[in-house]
Amino acid sequence: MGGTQSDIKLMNEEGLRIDGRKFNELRPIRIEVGVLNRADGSAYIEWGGNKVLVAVYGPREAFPKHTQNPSRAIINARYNMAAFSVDERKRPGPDRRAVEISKVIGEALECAVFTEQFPRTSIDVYIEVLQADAGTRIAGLTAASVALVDAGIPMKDMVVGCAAGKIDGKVVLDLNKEEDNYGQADLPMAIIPRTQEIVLLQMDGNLTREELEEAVEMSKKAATYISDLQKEALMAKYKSQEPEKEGERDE
Amino acid sequence: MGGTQSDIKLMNEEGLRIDGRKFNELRPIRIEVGVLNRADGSAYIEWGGNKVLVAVYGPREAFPKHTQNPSRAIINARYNMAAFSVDERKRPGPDRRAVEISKVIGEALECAVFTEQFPRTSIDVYIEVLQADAGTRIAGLTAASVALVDAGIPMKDMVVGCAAGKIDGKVVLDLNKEEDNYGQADLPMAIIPRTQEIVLLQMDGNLTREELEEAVEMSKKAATYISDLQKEALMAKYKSQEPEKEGERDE
Amino acid sequence: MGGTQSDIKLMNEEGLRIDGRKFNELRPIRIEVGVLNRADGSAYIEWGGNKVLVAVYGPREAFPKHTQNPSRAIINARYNMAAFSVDERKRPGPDRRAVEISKVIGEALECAVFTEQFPRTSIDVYIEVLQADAGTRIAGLTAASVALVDAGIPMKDMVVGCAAGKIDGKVVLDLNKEEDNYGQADLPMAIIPRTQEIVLLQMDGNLTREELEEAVEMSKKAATYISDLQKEALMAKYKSQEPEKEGERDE
Amino acid sequence: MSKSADEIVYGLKREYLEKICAEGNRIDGRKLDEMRNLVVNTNFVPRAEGSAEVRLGDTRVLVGIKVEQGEPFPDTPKSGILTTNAEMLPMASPIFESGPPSEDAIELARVVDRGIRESKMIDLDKLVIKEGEKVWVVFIDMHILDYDGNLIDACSIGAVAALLNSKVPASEIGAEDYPLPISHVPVTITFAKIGSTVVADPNLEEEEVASARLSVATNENGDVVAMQKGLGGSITKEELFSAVDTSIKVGKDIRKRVLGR
Amino acid sequence: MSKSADEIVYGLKREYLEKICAEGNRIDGRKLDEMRNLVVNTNFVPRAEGSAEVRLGDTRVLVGIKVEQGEPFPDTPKSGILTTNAEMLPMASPIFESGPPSEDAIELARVVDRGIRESKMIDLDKLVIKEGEKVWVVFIDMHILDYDGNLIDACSIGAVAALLNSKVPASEIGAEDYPLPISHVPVTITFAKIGSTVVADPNLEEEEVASARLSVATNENGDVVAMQKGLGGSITKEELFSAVDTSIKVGKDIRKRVLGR
Amino acid sequence: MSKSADEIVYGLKREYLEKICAEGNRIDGRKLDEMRNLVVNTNFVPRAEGSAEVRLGDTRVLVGIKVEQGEPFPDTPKSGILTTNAEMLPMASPIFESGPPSEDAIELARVVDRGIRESKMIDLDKLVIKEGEKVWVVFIDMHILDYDGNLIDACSIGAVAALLNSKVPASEIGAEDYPLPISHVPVTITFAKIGSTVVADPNLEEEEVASARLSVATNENGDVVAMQKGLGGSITKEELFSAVDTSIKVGKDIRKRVLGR
Repeated sequence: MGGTQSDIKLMNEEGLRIDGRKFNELRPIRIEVGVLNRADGSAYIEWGGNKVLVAVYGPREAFPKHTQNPSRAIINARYNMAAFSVDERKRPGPDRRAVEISKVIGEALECAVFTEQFPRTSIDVYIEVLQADAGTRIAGLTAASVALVDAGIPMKDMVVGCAAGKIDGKVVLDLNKEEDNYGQADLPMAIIPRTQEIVLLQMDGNLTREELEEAVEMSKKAATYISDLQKEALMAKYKSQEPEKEGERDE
Repeated sequence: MGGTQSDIKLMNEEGLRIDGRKFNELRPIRIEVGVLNRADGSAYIEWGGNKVLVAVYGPREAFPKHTQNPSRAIINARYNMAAFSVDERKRPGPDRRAVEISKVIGEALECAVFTEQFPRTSIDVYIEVLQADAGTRIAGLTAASVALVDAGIPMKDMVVGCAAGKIDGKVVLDLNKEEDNYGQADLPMAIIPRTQEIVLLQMDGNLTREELEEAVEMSKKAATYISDLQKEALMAKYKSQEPEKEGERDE
Repeated sequence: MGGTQSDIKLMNEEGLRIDGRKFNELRPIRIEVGVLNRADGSAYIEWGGNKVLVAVYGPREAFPKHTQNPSRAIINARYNMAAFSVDERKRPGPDRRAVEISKVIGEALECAVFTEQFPRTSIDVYIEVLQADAGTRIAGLTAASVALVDAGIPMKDMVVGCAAGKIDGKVVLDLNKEEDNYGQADLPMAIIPRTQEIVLLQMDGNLTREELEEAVEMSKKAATYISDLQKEALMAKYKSQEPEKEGERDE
Repeated sequence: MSKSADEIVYGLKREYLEKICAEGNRIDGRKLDEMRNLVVNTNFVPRAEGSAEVRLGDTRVLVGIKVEQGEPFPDTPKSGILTTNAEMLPMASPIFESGPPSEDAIELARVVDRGIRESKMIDLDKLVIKEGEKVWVVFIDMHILDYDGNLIDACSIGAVAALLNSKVPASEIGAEDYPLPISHVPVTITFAKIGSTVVADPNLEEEEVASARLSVATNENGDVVAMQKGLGGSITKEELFSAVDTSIKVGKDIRKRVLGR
Repeated sequence: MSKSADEIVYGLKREYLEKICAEGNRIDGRKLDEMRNLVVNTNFVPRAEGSAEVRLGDTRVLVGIKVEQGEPFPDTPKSGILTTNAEMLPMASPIFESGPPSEDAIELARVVDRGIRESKMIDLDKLVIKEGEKVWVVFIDMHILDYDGNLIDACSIGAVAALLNSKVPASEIGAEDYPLPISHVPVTITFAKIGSTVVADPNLEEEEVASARLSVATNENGDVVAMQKGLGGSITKEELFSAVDTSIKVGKDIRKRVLGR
Repeated sequence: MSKSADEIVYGLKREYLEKICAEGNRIDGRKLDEMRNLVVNTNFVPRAEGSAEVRLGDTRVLVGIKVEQGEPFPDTPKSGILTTNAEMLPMASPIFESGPPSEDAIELARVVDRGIRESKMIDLDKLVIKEGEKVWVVFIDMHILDYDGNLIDACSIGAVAALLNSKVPASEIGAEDYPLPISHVPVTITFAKIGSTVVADPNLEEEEVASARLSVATNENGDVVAMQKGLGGSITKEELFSAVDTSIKVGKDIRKRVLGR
C-alpha cells in the first residue's frame, strides 16, 4: 500500500474504477483444468492480468525423510514468480516475499485437505506466476484447489481466495495493480465456502473496524461466485474427456 | 592493529590510558549466571563496553550423525555478532572472522571439558555479542566456561580469557576499542588457572621477545582475578536460588 | 568468438599465424605423469601457455550414497580455474562455464572408461587450470586420460582432445588466446584414437559444412600425434621409476 | 496405524489444554485475553542508534536499530528505507537451527515489518538526505534470545519501543542528531486458537497445541493496520472480530503503560 | 551381480527402442528425422518485452524476454548484453528439484545462449545507450512447464521466437520503442543416438535410452553456428555429418513455417 | 566402550610417535626443530602479477598474486587493499571436499593474512591511485595441490615469496609497472605438540597425532608479528617461548636461504 500519492484518483464521480468496474465487481476470471501432462493434477487461471499455472504432485513419499510426519501428509506449497512476470525483471529463485506467500498458501490448503489419510507423504503444490497483476496469491490458491481435485486429493471443499481493499477511502473488491499500488488497504483472504471458515487472512494498510467488516463480507460474497467457476472448470474437463474415453475404448 | 596513526596518544604523561586505567588494570567485569530459561546453561558478561550472552546446550546427540565422534563429545562453539553490536551494521550470519573465532574458542574449551565422558554427543556453545568493544572473544570464552558449569558439564577447571597488548610502545592489559584500533599489538590468550596451561593464543602486531613475556605474564596475573569473578558469579546464582527452593517446598 | 574486430589480422601473407605457426600446427605440448603424492593418479600438461594439473581419486565408494549407481561407476569430473589463471582475477568456486565444461569432460571420459567394472563407486577427476591460454578443456581432458591410466583405471583407450577453428576465414588447428578472442569459430573435440569415435564435441562461431569437415579432419590427424605424447609420458614415468624400485628392493 | 509415545503425549496435552481453555482458564492462570508480564528495557545497546530488550513472560528478544546512509530505491527517490530482519538464534531454543533464516523467521520479520510499515509509524519521507541519491536506511534487527512463545508480539513491541527511542545520526553529515520522525504507534497482538477457544499472547505450550494463529496490529486511533493468520487451521468471522476488538483494547493499554504513548 | 527390477525393465525398454529404431521406426510413429508437432504462441506474456510459449509434442516451455537498462561489461563498452537462464521447474517433472540450477539446467541455458550469441542473431552493437555507461540488457528466461524430452530445441526455438517479437523499451529513455535488432535466425535441432540409430527430436522415452545426444544450430545460410554433444556415449563422424545435414534441412523448414522467416 | 579397529590403529600410531619424539627423534629422521626440504619456484604463472610454487617435503602449494584496480574501503581511503584466500582443493587430499571453504581453509587464509598484514610487509599506503576513489587491490590466492602437513608454513612462505616477486601493473593506468612496495619480510614457522614434545614443521602423520599446534611469525628484526595456537590441546609458557626462539632462528635462515633477503 503506497497510499501517499493522494492526488491519484482511482474512482470517478460515478463510482467507477479505472478499469471500469463497480466497487464490488471482480475482474474476469477463467479457469482451466488438467493443462499439464506430467503433473498428477494441474490448473491454469487467468484473473484480470494475472496468469498463473499450478501443478500438483502427490501424495508421494516425503523427501528428505526427516520431513515426514507419521500421522499426516505435509503440504508443500511453492509460490514462484517467473523472472518476466513483473515490470522489472525478478531474479530467479525464492525471495522472502515468496517464502511467506508459499507458507500461507500451504497453511490455507492444509485446512481443507484430508491430510490424515496419507501419513508420511508430501503433497507438492507448485504455483508459477507467469504474469502478475495484483492478487497473485489469491489467484494461485484458487487454482491450486482445483489442481488438487484434478490430482484426486480428497478435500473438505475447494478453498476459494478473494481480496478486498480500500481505494479513495472506499472499500472495494479485488484490487488491480494500480489500485494495489496507490490504494489504502489490501485484504487477501480465503475461505472454505461450505463452512465459511477463514483459512487465509492477511491485511496491510488502514481499515476501521467497520471497513474491515465490509471488506470481509464483500470477499465472502464473491467467493461463492468463484467457487462456481472452479466447479464449472472441473466439469468442463470431465465433459471434454468423455468422448476421448469413448474413443479409447474403441481401439 | 592499525598502528599507523602515530599521532594519536593513547597514554598520558602520568601513564594513564584514555579511559583512566593504569597499564595493568582491567576494565570493569560483571558476570551473571543462569540468565536464560530454555538453554541448559547460560551466562551473561559485561566487560568494559562488551555485552556478551552465552547459552550451552548438551551434551546431546550430535547431528548430523556423521559429525559424531565415537570416543568423545564434540564441542561446537558458535561466536556471533549481532548486526547492531558494532558501529557499522554487520550483515547477519557468520563471516570469516566469526568462523575463525568460533574455532579457537571451541578448541580452548575442548582443553578443559572432559569430553571422553560423552561419546557421540555435541556440546553446543552459542556466544552472542550484543555490544562489541574490543576483546569480545575473550569475554565470550570467559562467560562460556561459566555457562558450561551452569549446564553441569564436567571440566578440569574453568577457562579464563584475558588479553594484553601494546600501546604507545608500552605493554598494557586488556585493550579497549580505541587502543585496539590505534595500538601496536594485541595478544588474546586463555589459560586454565589450576594448571596454568595456555589454551588459546593469538597475536597480531609487533612485540619483541621481551615484550611478549611481559604481556603473557600480565594476562596470567589478571586471569587469577577473573577466575575469582567466575566463581563468585556461580555462587551468587546458587545462593539466590536457595530461598526459591525453600519456597517451592512450601507449596 | 568475438569476430567483430575484422581489422585484427591473425594470419600474415605467408600464411603464418601470430605465434609463427602454420595453419595445421599445434602449440608445444609437454605431459608429465605421476606428479602428485596424495592422489591415486595424476598428470601435468603444458600446452602452449596452458598449465593444467589433474588428479584422479578412485574408484572409491560414491558419496553421498544416493549418487551411487548400482551397475557402474560414476565419473565425477571437476574442472576448476585458479583465481590467478586468467587476466582478470576469477572469483574462486565454480561458475556456469566450469559446470558445463566439467559435465562434457566427464561424459567424454565415460565413453572410454570401463565403468561397469566398478559399480557403486565414483572416479573423481580434478582438473585444475593454473594458467589459461585457450583450449584448457582440451588440455585438461588430454591430461585426465593420462592420470586415469596412472591411477590404474581400465579404459578402452586414452581419450585425446584437440581443437580446430577459423581465423581470417581459414580453418586452422589449435587456437591460441588471441585467435580464440578474435577468430570466427572454435571447435573443441575429443576422440578415442583406436576407434575414431567422437566423445566430446562443441562448437561456436560460423563454419560452412565444408569448413566443418576440414576442421574435424585436422583435429583427428593431430589427435594421433597427441596420443603418442600421452604414451611417451607414461613410458617416461615407468622408466624413471625402475631404478627407484631396484633401490627399494636393496633396503 | 499405531501411534508413537510422543504422539500420545502430545495428544493428551492438547486435549488437556483444549479442555481448560474451553472452561475459560489457562495453564498459567491467565485470563483468555490477558498478556503475560511485559517488561521493556530500552537503550540496552547504547552503541546502536536505538535498542530495546523485551521480556514477555519467559520469551526474551533484543531489538537493535542501526540508521545508516544509503542509496534510495530507484522507484522511491524521495523516501528513506526500512528493512527488518529476525534471527531465531539457536541459543533461544533447542529447535532453532543455525544457518540461513527459516521460513518461520522470514514470516516473523515480514509480519513485524508490515505492522510498522503499513501503520506509517516512521515518516520515511523525512529521511531523505539528497533526493534520489542518499537517504537514511533504518535497519531493524531482532535477536531472539529465549523462546517461550509469541515471538511476533515480543518482536513487534520491541521494534516499536526501539524505534521510539532511536536517533538519526545526522552528525555524520555535519548536522545535529535528531529523533527518528514518528507518526504513529502500532501495537500487534497475537492470538492462538486452542480447540474452539481463542487466547491472547500464547506461551510456548499453548502455541504447540494451537490450530490457528492470528496477529492483529492496530494504531492509536483503533484502526487495523496489518493482520496475519498462521498455521494450518481455520478461524471464523466471529473469532476474527473478537480478536480485533481485544487487540484494540490491549494495544491501547500497552501503548500507554509500556510505550509511554 | 543381480539386477533390480527397475534395471531389468529399463534394459527391456532400451532393447525394444533400439530394435524398432534399427528398423527405421519410432515409438510414436515418426520417421527418424521427423520432429514432433510444434506450436509456437508468441506474446503470451504481454507485460514482458517479448515472450513465446512452445509446445513440442508434450514438452512445453515458456520463454520471456525482459529488456532493461544496465552497465556494459568493462571489456565491451560498445555492446549490449545478452543473458540466458533456464528454470527446470519442479512443476514440469517429478525428477526436477527445487533449488539452484542443476548442471543440466546450466548446460541447457548455455547451449541455447550459444546458438543465439554465436549466430550473431541479435545485433548487440545497436543496443548501446551511452557508450561505456549504459546499454540495453536482454534477459532470456526459459521456464520449463512440462517435460517430455528435448528441452534444447523447445527452448531454443522459443527463445528465437520470443526475441523475434521483442521490443526495446526505448520510451523509458524518451525515445520510441523499437524492435530488437535482428541479424540472423538460428535454429537448433537435437538428435539422440539409440543403439546405432540417430533420431531427431527425441521424446522423453527416447532420451532415457539414448547413449549420446547431439545438438546442431544452423543459420539461414546453412552455416553451422553452434554444436554440443552430450551424454556418456560417442558418435561417429558419419553420424555427425548426417545430423548436420538434417539440421540444415529441418531448420530451414522451421524457420519458414514456424518462425515466419 | 569397545574401540573400533581404526581407533586402535590410531592409538598405536600416536603412542609410537609420542615415544620416538620423546627420545628426540622423528619418524622421517629429522631433528625436532628441523624443517623438511623446502623448494620455492617463483614466477610459475607468468600471466599473474606474481606467483610461487612451494614444495615443503611432499606438501605442495601454488600461490598466485593478482593486483587489480578497485575502490578503497570507506574507513581507509588512503590505503590499498590486501585480501587472502586459500583453496584446499579436493585434488590435494582424499579428505578435502569440494564446496565453500571449510573452517580449516578459512583459518589457514586468515593466519597467513595476519602474518603479512601485521608485519606490515606490504606498504599499502603506496598502493593508492586516487585517494578515496581508486586503489590497488592485492589478491593472494593459495591453491593447495598436494597435502602432506603444515599448510600454514607452505602457504605463508609461498605468499611472501610470490609478493616479493610481484609487480603493480601501473601500465594499465598509463604509468610504468613497478615492484610491489615491500617494507618487511615475515616468516611463519609452525610447531606441533606430540605427547610432551614440540616439533617444528609437522608432516601429515605428525599432525594427525598432535594435541596442539602453534604458529609464530617473526620479521627480519626478530620481532614477533603474529601467532596462532590451534587444536584442542594446550601448551605451556615454556613451550611457547621455546617455539618463539626456534621461529626467530629458522625464520632468519629461510629469509636468507630461500627468500634471498
